[in-house]
Amino acid sequence: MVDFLFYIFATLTLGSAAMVVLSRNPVNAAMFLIVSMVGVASLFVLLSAFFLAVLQVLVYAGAVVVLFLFVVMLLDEEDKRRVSPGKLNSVASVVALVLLLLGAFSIVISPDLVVPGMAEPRTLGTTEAVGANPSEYGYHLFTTYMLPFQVAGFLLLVAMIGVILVSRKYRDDSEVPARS
Amino acid sequence: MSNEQLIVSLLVVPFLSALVIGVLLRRNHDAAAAVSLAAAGVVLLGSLYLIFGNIREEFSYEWMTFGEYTVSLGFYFNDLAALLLFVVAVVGFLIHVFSLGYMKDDPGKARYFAGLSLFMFSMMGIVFANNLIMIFIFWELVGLSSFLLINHYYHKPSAAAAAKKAFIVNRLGDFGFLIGIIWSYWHFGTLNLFDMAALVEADPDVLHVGIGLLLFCSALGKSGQIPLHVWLPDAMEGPTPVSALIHAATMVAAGIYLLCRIFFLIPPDAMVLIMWVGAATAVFGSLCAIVQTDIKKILAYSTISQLGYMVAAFGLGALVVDGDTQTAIQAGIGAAMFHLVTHGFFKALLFLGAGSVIHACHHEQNIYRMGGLRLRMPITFATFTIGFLALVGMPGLAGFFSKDAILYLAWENNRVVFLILAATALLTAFYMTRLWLTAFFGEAKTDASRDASENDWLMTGPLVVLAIFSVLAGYGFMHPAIFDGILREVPHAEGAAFAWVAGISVVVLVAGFLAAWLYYGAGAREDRLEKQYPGIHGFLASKFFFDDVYEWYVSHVQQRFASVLNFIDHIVISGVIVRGAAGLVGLLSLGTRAAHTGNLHAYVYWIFLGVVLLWLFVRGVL
Amino acid sequence: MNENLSPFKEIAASNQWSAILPEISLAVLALGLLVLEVFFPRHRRILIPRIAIGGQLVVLAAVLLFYRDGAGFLGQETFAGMLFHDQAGQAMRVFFLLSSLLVGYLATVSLAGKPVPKVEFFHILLVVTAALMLLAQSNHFVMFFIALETVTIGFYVLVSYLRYQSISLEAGLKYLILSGVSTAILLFGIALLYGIAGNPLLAGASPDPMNFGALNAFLKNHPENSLALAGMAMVIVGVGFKIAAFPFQIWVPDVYQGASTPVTAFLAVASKAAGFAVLLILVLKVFQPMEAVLVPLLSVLAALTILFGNIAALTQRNTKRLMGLSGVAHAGYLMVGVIASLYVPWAQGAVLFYLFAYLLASFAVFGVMAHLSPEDGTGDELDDYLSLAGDRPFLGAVLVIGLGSLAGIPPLAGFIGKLLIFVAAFQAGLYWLLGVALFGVVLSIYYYFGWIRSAVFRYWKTADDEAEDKQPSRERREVTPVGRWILGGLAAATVVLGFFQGPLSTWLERL
Amino acid sequence: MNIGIMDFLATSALLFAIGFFGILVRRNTLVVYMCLELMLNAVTIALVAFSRYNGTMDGNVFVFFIITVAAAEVAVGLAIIVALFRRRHTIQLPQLNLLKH
Amino acid sequence: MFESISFLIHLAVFVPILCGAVLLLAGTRLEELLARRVATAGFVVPAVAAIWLWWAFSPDPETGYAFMSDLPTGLQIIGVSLKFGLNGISLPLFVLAGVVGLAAGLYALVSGAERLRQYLSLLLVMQGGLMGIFASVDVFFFYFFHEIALIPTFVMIGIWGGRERHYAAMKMTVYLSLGALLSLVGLIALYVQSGAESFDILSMKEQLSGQTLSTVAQNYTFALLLFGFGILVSLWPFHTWAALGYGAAPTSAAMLHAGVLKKFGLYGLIQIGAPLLPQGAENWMYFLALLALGNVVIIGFVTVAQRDLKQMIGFSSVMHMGYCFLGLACLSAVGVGGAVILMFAHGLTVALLFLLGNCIYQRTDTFDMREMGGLGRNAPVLAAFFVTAMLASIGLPGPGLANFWGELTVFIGLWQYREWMVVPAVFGVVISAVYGLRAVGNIFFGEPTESFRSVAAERKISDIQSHERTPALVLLLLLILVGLWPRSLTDAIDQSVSPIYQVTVPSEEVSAAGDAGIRPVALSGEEGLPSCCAPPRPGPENEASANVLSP
Repeated sequence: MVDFLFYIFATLTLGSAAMVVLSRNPVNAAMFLIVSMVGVASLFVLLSAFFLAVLQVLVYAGAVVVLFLFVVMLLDEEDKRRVSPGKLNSVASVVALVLLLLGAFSIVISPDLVVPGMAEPRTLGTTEAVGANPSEYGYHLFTTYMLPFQVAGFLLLVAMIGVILVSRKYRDDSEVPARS
Repeated sequence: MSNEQLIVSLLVVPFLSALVIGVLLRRNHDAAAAVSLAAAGVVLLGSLYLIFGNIREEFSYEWMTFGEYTVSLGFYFNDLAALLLFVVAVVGFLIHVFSLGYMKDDPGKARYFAGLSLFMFSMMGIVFANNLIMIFIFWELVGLSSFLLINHYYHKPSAAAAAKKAFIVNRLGDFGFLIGIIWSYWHFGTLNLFDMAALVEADPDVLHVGIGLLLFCSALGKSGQIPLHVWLPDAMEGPTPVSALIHAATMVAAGIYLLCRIFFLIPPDAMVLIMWVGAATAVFGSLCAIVQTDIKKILAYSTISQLGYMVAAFGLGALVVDGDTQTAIQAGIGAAMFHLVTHGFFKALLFLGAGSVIHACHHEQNIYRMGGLRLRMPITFATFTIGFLALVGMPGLAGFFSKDAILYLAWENNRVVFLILAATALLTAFYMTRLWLTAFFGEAKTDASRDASENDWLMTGPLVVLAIFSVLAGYGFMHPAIFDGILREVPHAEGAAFAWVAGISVVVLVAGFLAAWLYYGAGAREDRLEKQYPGIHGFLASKFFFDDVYEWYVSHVQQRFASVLNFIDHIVISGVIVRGAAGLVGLLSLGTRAAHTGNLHAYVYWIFLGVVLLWLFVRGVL
Repeated sequence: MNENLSPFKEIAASNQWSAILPEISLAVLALGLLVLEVFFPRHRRILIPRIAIGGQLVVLAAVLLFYRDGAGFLGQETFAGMLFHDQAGQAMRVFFLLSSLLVGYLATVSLAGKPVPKVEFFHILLVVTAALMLLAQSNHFVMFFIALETVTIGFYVLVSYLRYQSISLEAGLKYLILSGVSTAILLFGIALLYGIAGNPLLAGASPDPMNFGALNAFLKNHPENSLALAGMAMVIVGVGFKIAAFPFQIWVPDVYQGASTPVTAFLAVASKAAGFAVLLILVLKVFQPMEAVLVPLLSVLAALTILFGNIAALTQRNTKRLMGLSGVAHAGYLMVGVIASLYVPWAQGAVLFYLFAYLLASFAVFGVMAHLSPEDGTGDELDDYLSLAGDRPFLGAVLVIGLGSLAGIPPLAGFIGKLLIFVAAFQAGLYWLLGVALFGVVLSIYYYFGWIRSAVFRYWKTADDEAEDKQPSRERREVTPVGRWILGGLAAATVVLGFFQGPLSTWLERL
Repeated sequence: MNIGIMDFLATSALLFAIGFFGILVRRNTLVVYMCLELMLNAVTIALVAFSRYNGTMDGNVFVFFIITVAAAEVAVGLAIIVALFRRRHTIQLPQLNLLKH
Repeated sequence: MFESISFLIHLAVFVPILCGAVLLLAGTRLEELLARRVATAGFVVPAVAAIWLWWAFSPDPETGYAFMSDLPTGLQIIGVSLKFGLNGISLPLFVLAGVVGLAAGLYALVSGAERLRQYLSLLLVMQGGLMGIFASVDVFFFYFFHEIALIPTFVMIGIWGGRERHYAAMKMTVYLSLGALLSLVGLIALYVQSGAESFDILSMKEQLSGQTLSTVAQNYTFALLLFGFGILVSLWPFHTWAALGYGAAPTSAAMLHAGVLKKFGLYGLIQIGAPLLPQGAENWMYFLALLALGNVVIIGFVTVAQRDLKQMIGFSSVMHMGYCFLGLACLSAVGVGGAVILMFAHGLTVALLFLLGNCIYQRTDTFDMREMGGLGRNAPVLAAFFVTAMLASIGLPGPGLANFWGELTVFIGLWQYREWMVVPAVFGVVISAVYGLRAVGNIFFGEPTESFRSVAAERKISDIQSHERTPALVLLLLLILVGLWPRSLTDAIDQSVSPIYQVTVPSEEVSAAGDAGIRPVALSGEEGLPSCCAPPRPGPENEASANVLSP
């Protein structure tokens, strides 16, 4: 059952991710992104990282992608000036795709992952759940990861200030120098 | 004052004179002349003391050292040196005196006298030197002073060109000389004449033909032997006293002196070549002299011819079939040096006479524009005649004895050379008679010669003194025992040989004289040969095309070669290689600049490419 | 009660806050600035940048006085292994403080009169500086990542700070996306390393595999593990992006050109130095067992970096782009030093010395640029420098010294840096790399001196020069007395360090 | 329950590849940005899976930080995109090339 | 810290640099006269110090160095500290730098260059660097001072230069930097491989005398030094910067660069390269000698083809460097000693030529020799100076006795190395006579050309002025002094060269040479030298042999 679920979620995640890349309309892309995020969250669930799954849905699907959607709507860009992809670009992207897939494949078939000397393959069934309980996160964040946690706070502060700085509208456009 | 100090100070006095004039007296012409004359006087007195005081010295100073290599500068005063010193000091002093008159109004008088002093210094350096390096140094200095003096009228392009030519041709000779010196050093381990002589004596097989010939190159240039004679006629652009001193009496003779000084380094095989060069030069010079119209050029070719005599005499020394080679060589040296001395006096006399004429004729040098001077300039005429007769070998005058010594040597050793030299004697008589008759007899052809009058005693005095020497220098009492070391080597013909040689020499003299008289007549207005046989005249006037060959070489070979190399340097090395490499990098740079397209996708591709490369790298693919 | 408090005891046990007092003070100062902005009346706000700079000076003095030798934490791990304090870390602290101070000064010059908020700039500057200082001392991938991202996000904002300019925003966007890609790759690499090193079934596996020491211990056992190698490569990609190593240097000229001068300087100096501090840590302390792959890899990258940077800079006419591309070349030389430090113990000091020399020279040049470029972002072309030395000899002299030092000309500090690195490289046997570096230096002389030529040679104009000249007709910022002291000080320090390396080198020698 | 680490890693790698590919081919800045998020998500999958299979918490905690950072990054990025759109009226990457050469 | 008067070296190096810095920093705040005084002091101090040190020179027999001093500067980590000292090889060049610097400085002071203070300050910095190069015992500082001296030339050419100055400055700087960097790597290689942990040449020497490097290492290291230094000395075919650069350089800079700075590379090879890497040097020498012959012959002909006076002087200096290289190629005490002497003499000569060349330019408004002519009439003393300088340059014994000693000694050494090489080398002397005299003739002799006549018509053409004469005399006097009394330098050179380079006894062919008794003691006059030109031989058999001579 779990195996089956994994394949469903993995397919969902990868498929909608592919649709993000492929869909012409950015709104659709954002929608597929939500689906993909949820898929990732479901994979977290399979791995028993429930807290992270929740976080994923809340932060990504709930906040980030919505932000994306807002911006897409806000900009409302009509892709009138869409340029058809040049020949070189298409060739390059095909090559890139092949290379990327090969790379991914090479990780998967990596002999060192199926660890030599490993008695039994580690599967979901044979391993313990880690981090199922949110308190574990709390414990780690306030002991081992205290400093990064604090720094992350400043990171968010900087990001916040930055967002305000950059996106604030000019009250008076005349103060902007003429040259763009 | 010890003898050592005396010799050194004799060398230094003219140098100081040149220095003082050059630094302090540039504009004070009379004082400069006085200083220079005083220096020449001191040199004369000191030299006479050295020579007749029978003082002979050898000493040297270590000048610099690298490892085992030491350069010593030193002095070696022996009879040979004394003989040349005598000529240099006497002629030098007389020419100083003569110059006082000749250069009286010259704007470059101070410079001129500085040059004379410098020349005296350099010449005495050659005379005294006891090793090849010092000889070479003064050799070049002599060349330098010659350059400066030829260039006295530097604003005349011809004078400037002549000076340059003299210097470069001499350098060509010194090219061989220097190589010879270097070779000698490694061959003998020393450059001291003493030491080398000792080595040669210990083992005569140590000699090397190559060294001998290379050292001969020096004389080739300095003494105007074929094919490096081309500078000497041109050098007549200098003031006439300079021609007399440097280009007739002393400097050009230094080549002969050098050969005699280092004779032991020259193996017999090399001597043969030297002899032929000398003989060829002798006849060549006299042939060229026939068609010259410039009084000084005639004398210059005559000098070349006489120098050829001396060189031939030196070379003849080797051609002894039986007997002691060294003895024969010494005989060659004796003959050559003897002729050098007598020639020094009478050729100086001739040049000074010519100078006197030129000065009187307001610098007219063409003999066909003179004429009738014998009456207007009696002293000059008389002394010039003595010089002329001495040169052609009138019995009883100095030239007769010295020329006979050489002819005798040739008669004994090589009849072909004898014939050549005899022919030269004939030609000498011929062209000198032509000069003498044309310039001094007949009518005055130009206003300049018509106005000519005898010069004052400053100029005639030296003429008279030199005339006396020209008469007497051939007699034994002129050369007391002090010159024995060299003059007893002079070969004297006796008996049948004497009859033959003297007879032939008188016959050719008379023949030449009569031929010229009959052909040209006295006081000719134009060159008859040119009219009658323009072909022969043209050929002789071309001086056997030596100058043309050199000119062709300079303009067509050397200059073009230089231009080609310059082109290669500029275009290939500096252009194609250096600028090309820079351009290539510049192109690459433009390429990389173009890679910054500004398009983000391209940039992501770069990163993608990097990831792929790194990936392949760690996978061991790359 | 005790039971509940035990976590806090653990916190107290491993979190030695006093070890990072300088960073904390900077952060507090940054927060204080925001507070002051709120409370200060409008006319007093002009003081805030001065307070920021003054505060930094105090911190710098304190670091020099008390933290020069780590304040007792030298050689220790703190914060449960998040940080490790070594001499290099102390040096980098000073380095980042210095550069942020100078950036602060440049900002007062360059931002003056521009329609952008000033206080926030300093706030971000201070936070980024603190993060940089932590980054240089991090000993754990999480700490490393967070510090790095704080820096990066700060830079996103700083680069696009002149938001009224398209180019500034465009530069911000380019930096953002490319940096994002590289971050993702870096993270994937970390994940791989974490996965493989934490695998309990492998020998030497560690329960805390993201700790540098533990990872190093694991790698010693498995130097040829292909996944670990892949992870290493991806981490190198991330760091390579920061230091602008080939082929991750491509963003540099665009972003440098778009950003305002102080930010460009900050990017060029501090961000790059941080990358090298991290690279040194990673290469020496973490990936050292993978030497067999790492050294050729880095060597190839270093060589290509040197060549690309120098060649691309040759024909560049925009000074900011030129600084960027030449900075790429400098990264190449520094990488040579990093590689050498695997074999030569003192080479790490050489790299740091080079960084300090680079800091002095770069800020001298950027300082001049800040005084020259007018408000609209133009004036960065080489042609704009044509009459500099004649019109403003002081700036001309500073520029010449700065460029000379960057080119590595004695008697300037840059030369000593290059020399040390070259000696180290030779001792390490990196002969062909040295050859490439040499070639690069020769090329660099061409463009640096080309710049000097532009600035100086029209000093004395001939008639045809006069005809060619199009006089740049624009207002130029006056150099304040403080500016004179700072720029003059930079130039003087560059010269003095060239002659007399004294204290700096003895300090770095202890590494 | 036989899903091994391999399967998760494969998913992660593929997702990473898709994201990367998207960045390479898409011209709309926003979509490119979304693809970036996909790549980050790929990393989180790998980390969580490794955390589970290694039996340590660090991976999970790291994911926590990554999510935080990603959110901040998105915020800043979108702000920049918006500002840029205001000035240039386009968010198509090929047209954002004022800075070049 | 200071041994006897070794502080003079520090004065010689740092006083000019300080004076330069003062001039640069003070700018116009320093009043004109004071600025001139400061500059004069900066030029006089090194010259006086150098002469004084020359006078007091007596090296430590152990190391061959005198006036050693040592100041740490903070690079002890790689064994660098500021070590000064002079040995027999560096002393001549140190003196050369001092004197040429003085002459160049004196000339610059009155050159009337615009922005004179800056010009002087750059020149002073260069001067300090030059003094430092030859005083450094530490190889690092040897290089360091070279660059200090080199960079000002870039600026000076660029600002105060003549035709094509921008291109010339760039090309020269890039080219020379390439050479300098190659040699730097060579020096680093030397440092690392010697294992001395020090850049001090003495400790390197000591270390290397214990265990020699492998031949391969020596070959590579020496190649780096050779080509690096070779570029700096304009070894053919890496010479193209030279004539171009000198053609464009302002006079004083050209004097200092061609006269002194260019000797840096040769000095490096002689003092450092060849002694420390004997095997490598030997293996490369043949190749070097061939290239050097390229300098002599090919560049000789190229010089003949020049029409621009300054270019010609530049090319001729390239050509003469060939002789110095040939001397080095011998790797013998003779050859190297000759090279050092020649470097010294050539430095003075070429500086003199550049100075006088500029004097000529100021009178004719052109460097094109075809457009001059007859200048000797207007400026006879200048002509005398120039002729003297040119003849010295072509190695004529006389004014150029010092040059001649150098060339002769080089030739002597070269013969031992490869006999055939002497021929093209000596032929170069003829070539140099050709271009030298042609230049002299074109400029001073003959009739003035049309264009020169028009220049002369516009203004009065003066003879050499005292401000031009003073520096020229400074150079000329030293040249003549050393020419007349070469032991003043050669003794010192020999002391340093002989222990390093092979000393071969000449005359392997004539084994008898050198034996005692061959060289006769001075013969007294009254005994009478055996009369003839044949040298006397002591003893009774002497008399006998004299008798044989009679015919």
